[in-house]
Amino acid sequence: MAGKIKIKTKLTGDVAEIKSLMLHPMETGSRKDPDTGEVVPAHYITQLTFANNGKVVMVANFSTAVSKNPYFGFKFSGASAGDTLKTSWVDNVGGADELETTL
Amino acid sequence: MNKTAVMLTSILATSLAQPAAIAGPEEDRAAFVRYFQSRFPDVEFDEFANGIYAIDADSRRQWLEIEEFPPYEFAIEQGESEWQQTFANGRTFADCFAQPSDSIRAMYPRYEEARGEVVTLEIALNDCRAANDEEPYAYDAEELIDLTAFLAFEARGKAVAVRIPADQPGAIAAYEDGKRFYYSKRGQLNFACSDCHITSVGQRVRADRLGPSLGHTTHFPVYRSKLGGMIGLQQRFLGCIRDVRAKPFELQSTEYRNLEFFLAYMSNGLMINGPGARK
Amino acid sequence: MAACTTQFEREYAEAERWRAAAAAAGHEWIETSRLLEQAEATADAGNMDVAFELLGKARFQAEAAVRQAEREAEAWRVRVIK
Amino acid sequence: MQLGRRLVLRGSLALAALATLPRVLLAAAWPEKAFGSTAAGQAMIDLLGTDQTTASDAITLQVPEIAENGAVVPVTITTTLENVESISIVVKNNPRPLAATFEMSPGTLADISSRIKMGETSDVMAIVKTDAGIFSTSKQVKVTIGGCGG
Repeated sequence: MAGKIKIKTKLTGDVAEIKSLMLHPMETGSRKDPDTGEVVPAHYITQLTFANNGKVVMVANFSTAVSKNPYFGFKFSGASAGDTLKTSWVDNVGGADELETTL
Repeated sequence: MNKTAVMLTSILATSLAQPAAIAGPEEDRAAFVRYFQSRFPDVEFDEFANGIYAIDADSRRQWLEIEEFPPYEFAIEQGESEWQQTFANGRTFADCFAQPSDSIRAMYPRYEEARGEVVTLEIALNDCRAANDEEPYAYDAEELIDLTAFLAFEARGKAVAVRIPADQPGAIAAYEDGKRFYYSKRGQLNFACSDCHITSVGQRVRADRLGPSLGHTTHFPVYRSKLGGMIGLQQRFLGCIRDVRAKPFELQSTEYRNLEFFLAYMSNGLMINGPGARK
Repeated sequence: MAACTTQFEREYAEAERWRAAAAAAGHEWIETSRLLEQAEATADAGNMDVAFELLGKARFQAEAAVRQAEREAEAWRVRVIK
Repeated sequence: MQLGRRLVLRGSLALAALATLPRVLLAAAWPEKAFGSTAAGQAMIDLLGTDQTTASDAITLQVPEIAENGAVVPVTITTTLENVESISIVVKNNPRPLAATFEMSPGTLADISSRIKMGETSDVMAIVKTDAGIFSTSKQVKVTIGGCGG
């Protein structure tokens, strides 16, 4: 089964460049299903957290205004090859996923 | 790289690859390429594989940002796991094809003499399932589109190489039918494909800029931001036909397969660069 | 009323023939079938004025699509890039 | 619905606690009130305690002039300001203007990118909170109705 988080990392010196892509509908709660005409309930990632070797380096708080299949990229310093980056998200209906990547 | 050289190389490459090619389609293709190159003299031949992004700078920047981490990567991954899945009889998709997975996309669309029709990649994949007692996919099924995304990705960098052998009158007939379809006005708006994608190419229709037909087929399937999902080439045909207020044909109908055959032939020599990301 | 219904049926059949001819030529327009369905449903509901109006639109579109197909039998050739 | 969300927040805090949070990120609960605000100014007050920001050309906000599609508008924000605590994206004309807010730790570089939805043409504001104050820059992004793309 394909994962729901994809991570690309690039290490330049001690600066890690992190790019992430999540498979998630990011439903706003105001869209109507074109077939049934019923409002599709809100379903979106609220918080995306990155921890490097257990130390949180970024917390991204999302609203429904982040695009479907969200993309988020950032950089942090103090990284070295072999570090373990843990990416995790939670959504507004109790869904969650996480992925560990080695820099 | 020198533009003329690139063009000559690709024309040469294509004609070398198919010594039996007929003058008609090859003349058509050379004229097609000449038209777009004179219309957009600053655009290298290879760049036409990028569609509208070859000719619209502001859109291109947004596209490049999306290409940094394109949402179609999930489709490629999913398609790969489908490609590797084992059917109930123990066989796999790979067993249906003589070529490795990076050489399958470029074989289609092709005219198959024995069947007397154009076979697309989607049809070949469904035939494979049927031959292995598996239920064929609907032509707009996510599984099927993901498989084509994987095979397009594997084939990146290989040239489009549609063949019309001179000893296959059915192939030239299918090509001619696709060409007639492409240049015929239809629908309440009375538009031909060529009206938008040749005559008015680069101009705006409402908020959208019209993409060049040269290179139209290289990047499918595509992730459409508008839909938040993947669509295949023929689903795009269907959308265009609907946009000119004509009644769309079924996916994989003879009409769309012949149109795909013609359009892909026009892009011979360009690199396969699917799957793509489009707005 | 009965005469009116008979006339509707006759005109409906004719519009449908045009639509089928357009479809056979691969040139049917997107709304024609829906207009025919609406015309029929409106006629069934007894609203004949509106039914005839919808039928007229369907017939116009179907015939125009056939004419388009006839024109395009040769007209497309002049657009081919040479 | 409301109950569900509370559960989620508790869940996310539990996750965060496992990761042994450093100082800056302890307060990183999902800012529900700010995200729910229907006016940009109120969202900023809910998030940052004020709607007053100092315009700064040390912030680079990279957005398209004309969005290809309002559903996917690429946004990149970088700044040379020091000691950045958070970066936020506010889309003034969206029904709920606060699109996202990013909490930085001391080692995190002020260089983030994402993709957001825009319902209509609007000013997009990048707000950077540092230990020296709250700074911002904004740009207009035109959103047109698509439908024929490809």
